Amino acid sequence: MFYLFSGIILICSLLSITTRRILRAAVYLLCVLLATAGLYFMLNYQFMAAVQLTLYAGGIVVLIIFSILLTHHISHRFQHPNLTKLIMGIGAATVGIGLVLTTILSHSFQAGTAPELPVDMTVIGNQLLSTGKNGYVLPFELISILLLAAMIAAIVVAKKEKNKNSEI
Amino acid sequence: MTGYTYTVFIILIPLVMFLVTGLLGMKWKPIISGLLGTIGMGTSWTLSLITAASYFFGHHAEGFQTIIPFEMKWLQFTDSLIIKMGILLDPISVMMLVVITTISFMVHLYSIGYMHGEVGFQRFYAFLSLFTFSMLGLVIATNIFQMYIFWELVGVSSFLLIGFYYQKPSAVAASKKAFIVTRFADLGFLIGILILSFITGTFDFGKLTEPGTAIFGSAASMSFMGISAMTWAMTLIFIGGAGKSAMFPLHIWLPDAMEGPTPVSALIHAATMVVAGVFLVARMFPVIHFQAPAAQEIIGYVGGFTSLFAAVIAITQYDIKRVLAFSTLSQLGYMMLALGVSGYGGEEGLGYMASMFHLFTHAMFKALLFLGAGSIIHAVHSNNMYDMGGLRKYLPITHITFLIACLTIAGVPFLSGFFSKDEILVAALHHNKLLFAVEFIVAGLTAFYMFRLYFCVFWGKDRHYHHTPHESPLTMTIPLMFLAVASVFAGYLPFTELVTSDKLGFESEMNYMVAVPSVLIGLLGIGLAWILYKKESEVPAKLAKSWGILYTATYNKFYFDEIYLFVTRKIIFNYISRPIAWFDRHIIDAFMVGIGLTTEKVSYKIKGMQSGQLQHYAFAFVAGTLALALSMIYLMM
Amino acid sequence: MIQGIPLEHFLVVSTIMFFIGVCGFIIRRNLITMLMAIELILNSVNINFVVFNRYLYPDQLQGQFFSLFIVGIAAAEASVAIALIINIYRNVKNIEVENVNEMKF
Amino acid sequence: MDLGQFILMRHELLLTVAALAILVAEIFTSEKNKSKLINFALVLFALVTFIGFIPGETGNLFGGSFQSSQLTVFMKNVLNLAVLIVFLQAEGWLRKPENADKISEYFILTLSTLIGMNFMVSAGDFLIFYIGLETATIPIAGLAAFDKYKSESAEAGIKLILSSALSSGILLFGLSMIYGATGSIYFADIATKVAPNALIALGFVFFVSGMGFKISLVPFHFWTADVYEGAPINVTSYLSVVSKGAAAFIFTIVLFTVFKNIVELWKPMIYTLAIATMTIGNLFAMRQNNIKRFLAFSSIAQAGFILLGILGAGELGMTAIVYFVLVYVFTNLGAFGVVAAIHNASGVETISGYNGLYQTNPKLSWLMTISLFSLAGIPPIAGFFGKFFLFTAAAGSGYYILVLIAVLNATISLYYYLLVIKAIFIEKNEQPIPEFRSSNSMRIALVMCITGVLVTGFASGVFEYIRSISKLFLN
Amino acid sequence: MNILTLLVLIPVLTMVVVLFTKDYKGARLASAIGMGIELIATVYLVLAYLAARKTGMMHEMLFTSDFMWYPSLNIHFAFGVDGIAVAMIGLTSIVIFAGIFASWELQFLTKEFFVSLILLVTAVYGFFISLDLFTMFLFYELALIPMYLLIGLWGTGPKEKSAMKLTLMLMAGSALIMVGILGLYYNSAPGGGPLTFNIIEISKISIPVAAQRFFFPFAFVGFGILGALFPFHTWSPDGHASAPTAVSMLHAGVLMKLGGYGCFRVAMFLMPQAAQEMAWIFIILTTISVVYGAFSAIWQTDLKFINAYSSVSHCGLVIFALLMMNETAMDGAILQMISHGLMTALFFALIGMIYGRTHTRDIRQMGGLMKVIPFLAVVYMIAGFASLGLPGLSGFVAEMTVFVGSFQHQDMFHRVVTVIVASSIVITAVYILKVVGVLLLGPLKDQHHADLEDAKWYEKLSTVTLVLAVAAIGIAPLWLSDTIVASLKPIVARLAMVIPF
Repeated sequence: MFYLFSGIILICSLLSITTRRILRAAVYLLCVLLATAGLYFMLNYQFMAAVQLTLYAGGIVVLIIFSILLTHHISHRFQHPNLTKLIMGIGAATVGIGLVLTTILSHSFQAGTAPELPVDMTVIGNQLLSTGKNGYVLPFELISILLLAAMIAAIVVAKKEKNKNSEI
Repeated sequence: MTGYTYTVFIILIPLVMFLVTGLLGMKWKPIISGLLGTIGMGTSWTLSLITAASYFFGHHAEGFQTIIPFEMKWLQFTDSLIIKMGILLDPISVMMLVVITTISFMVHLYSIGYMHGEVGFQRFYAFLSLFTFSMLGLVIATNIFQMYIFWELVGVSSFLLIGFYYQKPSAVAASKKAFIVTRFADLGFLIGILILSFITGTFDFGKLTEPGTAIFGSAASMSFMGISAMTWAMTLIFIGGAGKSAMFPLHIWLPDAMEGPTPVSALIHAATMVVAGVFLVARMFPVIHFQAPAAQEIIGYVGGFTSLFAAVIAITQYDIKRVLAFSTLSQLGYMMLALGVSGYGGEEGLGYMASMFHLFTHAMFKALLFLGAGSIIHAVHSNNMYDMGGLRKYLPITHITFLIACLTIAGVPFLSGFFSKDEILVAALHHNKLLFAVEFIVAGLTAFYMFRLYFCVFWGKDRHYHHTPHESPLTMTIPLMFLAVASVFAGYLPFTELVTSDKLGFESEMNYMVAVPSVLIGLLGIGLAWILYKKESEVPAKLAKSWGILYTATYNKFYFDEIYLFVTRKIIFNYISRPIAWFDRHIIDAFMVGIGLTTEKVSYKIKGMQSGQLQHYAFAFVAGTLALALSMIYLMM
Repeated sequence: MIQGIPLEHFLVVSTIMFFIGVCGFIIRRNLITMLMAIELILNSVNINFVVFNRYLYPDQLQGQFFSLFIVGIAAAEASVAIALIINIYRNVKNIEVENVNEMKF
Repeated sequence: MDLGQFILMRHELLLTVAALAILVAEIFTSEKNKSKLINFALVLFALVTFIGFIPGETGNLFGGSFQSSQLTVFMKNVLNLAVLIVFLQAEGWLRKPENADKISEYFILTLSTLIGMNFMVSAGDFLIFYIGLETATIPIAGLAAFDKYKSESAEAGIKLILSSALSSGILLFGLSMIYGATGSIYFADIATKVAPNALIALGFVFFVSGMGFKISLVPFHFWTADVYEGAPINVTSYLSVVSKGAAAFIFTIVLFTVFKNIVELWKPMIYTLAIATMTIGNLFAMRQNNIKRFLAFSSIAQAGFILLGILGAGELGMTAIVYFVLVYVFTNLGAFGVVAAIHNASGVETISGYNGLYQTNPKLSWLMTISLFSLAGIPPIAGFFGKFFLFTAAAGSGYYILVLIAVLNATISLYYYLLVIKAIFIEKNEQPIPEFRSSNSMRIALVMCITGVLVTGFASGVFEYIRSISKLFLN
Repeated sequence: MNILTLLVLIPVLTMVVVLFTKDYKGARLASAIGMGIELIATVYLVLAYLAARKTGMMHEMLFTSDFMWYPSLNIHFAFGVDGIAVAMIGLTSIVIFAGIFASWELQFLTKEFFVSLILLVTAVYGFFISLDLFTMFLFYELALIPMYLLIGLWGTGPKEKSAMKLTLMLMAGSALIMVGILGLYYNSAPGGGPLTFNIIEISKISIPVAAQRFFFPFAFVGFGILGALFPFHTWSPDGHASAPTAVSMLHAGVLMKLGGYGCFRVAMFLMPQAAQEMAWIFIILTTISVVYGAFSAIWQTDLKFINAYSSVSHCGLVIFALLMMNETAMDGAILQMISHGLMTALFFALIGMIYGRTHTRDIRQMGGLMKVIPFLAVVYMIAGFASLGLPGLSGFVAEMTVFVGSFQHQDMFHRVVTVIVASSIVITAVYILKVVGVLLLGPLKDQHHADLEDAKWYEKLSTVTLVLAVAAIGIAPLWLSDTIVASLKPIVARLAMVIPF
């Protein structure tokens, strides 16, 4: 199962950055995100998986697809990538993968000794609203500010000028 | 303390005159400056004579004492190296006081007439005062550094006076040349002083020249490039003296210096400044004699060679002042030679005495010659011998006095030159036969060229003068007459008792073995000149032609000026200074600027990095991160 | 641990995914696809956090929460980015990244 | 946890309230009176800034997620002050008709990023740190694209958001490594567990490059110039001063507290980055003609100097950095203020456009000159002190050669600052920028800047105060 | 109030007053009055100093005052002067006083000009009275910066380029100094205890030799750049040539002295071992400087270039003498600084005045000026004589002290280089006389110059002030020399403690 998901993740992510049709790329991305959610399920982090499904796969990908639709014809095909950039990208990725993997694989991870915390919704809910250590109410509040600000930012950028007629 | 304190005024008066005329002179009528200067100088002269009289004829049972009536600290270098400003009276300095003030006074007086109506009359007197001040300061110096200070001042006043006609390019060139050549020599002097002070730790003449002093204790062991330190020091100091006294090969400035007004030539370039070198050697004589015999040898030979060399050139010159200038050179050579062959103490110190004696007499008659020449030039407005002739009719006083001077320098018996030159020849005979021979010949040559001059100018045909030459005014002729008298009688001063190397008098006999031949050769020279130049004839020209190249070379002063020009213009200017200037602009500066330009160039070269392409940035970002990680993980750990 | 699959395998997957994302960011010509590449990157980071949490430090939920917030922020980021992309599209009529280089050097 | 402790979060709370107040005010103002919002916001924020200076308690909240100390309070005050100056300078620009419908957005976005920065500075764990960071970045992208019909502005926005996304991706990857290696996201926990091993080093490098993006260190700096150039001037000055200053603060804090155990590991790295940053920044700044771009590269070079303080790795280093940033706030805002004033009045934003400025606007010219000299580190202007202390800090760790390189770089920087001064004073110009009078708030802002620049150096109390609170903070 | 504080305050107040003047006349009047008061204050300082020494105050520094500035870094405002500093302050006051009058006719942005000029001078005063390396460095850099505007705005010729070159090279020098003083600071307490920037305190301990070896070259070369040390002198010809009159005067006359002063007060005094060890390198460089500068000057045709190269030569002599490290030579070095300061200021003043009349500085285009502008010509000649070391003027005193002092060195190497250096007096004579000959003497070359006006009253005031100073030192050097030597004793003693390698 893991290898299946992993396979999907890797292949689809590769495809999503190589395909010449933009909508397909979005779909491949969706597959990656879904497979990732699958991994979370396997790891027993259902809440995380659910968020992944709804927010990521549901929200972001939909957003992306909308924007694609706004800006492209569906049949639009890309030109091949610029060769210099291709070499740059692949080079960086290869070196990066090599470097990070050697480092990770040569590291002996020490598992924590403390008892495992059961992962259920109450725990998650409590922690999300707790103010002590390992409580996440502060980030929660903060992210709400962020989301508000992001929303305003997006509106500022996207909203039409009153006296100007733009195409969209 | 010793009753000589008033000597301060001898030197201060000219200084005050200089400042007063220099700063305020322009606001006065010119003549006031002249009169003021002359009166001031007269006072100084009187004071000098009083000093001399009381010094020489006061009581001096055990020889003459060195008296320092005044001394103050001027600049302190170390505990023992102190420059003091003071007045030192001993036989030679007192003698020099007399010489300088006498000639200077005469020249002041003479110039009132000679310089009458010149632009810059006041300036002239200011400079004369400055010169006199400096020269006096030089001779009464109590230490070698004070001497050096005034030495330099003398140089600069000479520069100013030679360049008096500053709008004349030749005068400017001559003054520059004089200054730079002597400056070069002064460098030697300075280094000599440095070495001397390093060895002895003192500048004081008193300590340096004290017989049997112990301050040279460590000197013997010191040497540089195989030559002992003291020889270096003394030779270098001598170079300084040679520069001022225009010894070969530093003589080249003196003939050119004749560009200055004639009274200046009389004062500076005949009687006083040029003997400063001789004076310097005399002042340092004990040191040179005992500590650096090799240097003394050099002095002797240089003196001898210069006298011969200059005499030969003098024969061919036709500029009246130049002939006199080369004559001066020749006579200075005599004096140097005399010092070079002198011993120390009593009879042995004959050369020393003779040198001083000759200095004294030479000052009188050479000043006379120059002033006479000035009178002639004043009359005919030319320096060229061939523009003159038959002047005896027009200028009787000048003629007589000039004749006396010529006879004196030629060594005709019973005139002062005879005595002093004779002593030199005797001294030379005792110590160095070769030098004696040289001087003997020079004595003949001297008589010849002087009378060549004399006959050319005062005899021969009349020339076409622009206006009839007339005798100079009284202010000019009085000095001539005074100096003529001095030239005649100066020889009778008892120099052997007064000015000697060890300050103790000695008895000296006339040496007829020397005197008679020297008189004869002098007469021979006069006779030859009589034959050749009394009447205008073709003979001299033919003779000149027959000597060919040698004549031309001599006439051109053996091309020394050209050599110097080559060295300065070509080598120093073109091959040293110009490349250095080029190097500075194009290598060093270019390098410094280059750093800046390279930076800027690099800045343009790398502008492509900021391509505006987001993905290039991203790549740089990732690559940078990875490179950092790689280096951190694999190089640091 | 889970189903006998070692931690390293997860990490290998996430690492490769991460760099595929990086590669995609560099090579894609289109702003939206670049944004997708970013999502890949963030996704791989999420996997890392979650996996570390699960395998090594299951006593707390720090990793999981971190991922959770990353997802939230990714959404915010994406929305702003897309707004900007649309803005670009309005200005230059396409969203090729190579055209976005008016300012350089 | 009792509510009284919220006083610890006074800055953040006040800012949030302010932002919300502006939002509410926006809703209740009519279309015509929108520009009154500017006055409201200015007064409000001035008030907030002022309140921020009232000393209060310090301590930790949320189990260490939120740390407040005198040092962080001071940092926040510095940031507030900077933003106040930015706001004052922005007033004239906001009053322009094309911005009439975006006034409140400007304030809200700026304030929310400021909130992010404040949280970032106070962060006690990487989560708050990260969210703060993003809060401080994402809205700026919107601000950068504020002049959205200018393609440069749009370009600036997209470049900022995409590179920042990439950088935060990389940063997060690094954080995940660190989390994997230490098992915690809390600073305090990590600090005890950090050890010099490869994984942590890797995570650390990724973290540094993410932060390097914010502080615009070479080679993570490329976005800077383009974004600075494209964004509206007031946003640029905000980015270059407040955003960078906050990032420098937190970067220093994290390095000095969380990663202090591997100090020997990161010193060489910072060393390299410092040299690269100073040099590249200077080399690029040398030949710029656009003044914003010019200041962008100059601020990159300045960031390189900040790294010297980090190498001081201790109380002195911390002090020097905070002090430097404080000075930098006045200095750079002074320069940007002049640029903004000129731009508002004449639209000129090239250096050659400044030719002959002195003939017409001597006061602005002097302001610019003093600011630039301060940037170059010329005494007795505050910039000199700022740099000197940074160098002293670095020299204290024995990095004399680096100091030499840095001072030589300062010399290069003097070169290009002088180019601007040359344009202003020396270059001839037939038609210089005509004489103008800038708005009152701009004047106030500039006076604040110039006072700060001239006084900070002489008033050693500032430095000594920072030093004392740094001491408290680090021990 | 402490007289030293007053010295800094007067120019500051003057600047303020100048800022509030209405037109150029007011500005120059205010400056002149301010600098006049400053000159009086300086005279008072000199007298007070001499009086204090006479009453037997034996402290190294007098009139000291000390305010804590940055306690945590132990940075103080520490002021105090010894004989050397007093002498340098005297020099500064005279030159700026003359400088103000030399720029009397300047009418382009006069206010700004005088403010910048006085700012520069303020910094110079600050530098000379500082006892704390930090404030010293602060004033040092402050002194460099007004230069850019002064040259760039009011200069002539390729002014921007020259100004840039000058500023950057000098700032690069200050980069080296910065490293040097930071090194000193961190090594100022080898035995533990608080670090300090205070010169006097550092001079009481000995910096570890390894540190000295590392930091000495930095500090020395850094200051040396301003002292026109070969091969870092190239800013000087361009800078001086382009600068306006008063700036050239001040820069060559005073600012270059900061270099020499720093060389010994900071580099040598505080790091004696390294100074002893490395002296030979710099002795060779300065020997080159002296001879090379003089030779370069011969070939120049621009009056300012001639003088600039001459400055290279003369300032080379300063550092040369400092490195000889004995009382006499160092005394000579200080005297040379003052002497060179005065006469080079005089030169630049005159060049400016001549340029203002003939509108050229090329000696090939001028000639025979003695006839038309006798006052200026005579003063030029006096300056020339001072420069070539004529007794009775300051140059002689300084050079002789240097030569005698250097030659007293026990080492043969030192004596040989002294001889080489001494030869520069001849080369100097060559170029000075060349200029005098071409420029002043001879027939009038350009008929347009026939009706030039001679010096105006302010020009006379400016030049006469300097001439008097030059002559005063030249005629009665003893009190100055003695004052300097007395202050040099502790420095030389410290240098001599070290056994030469």
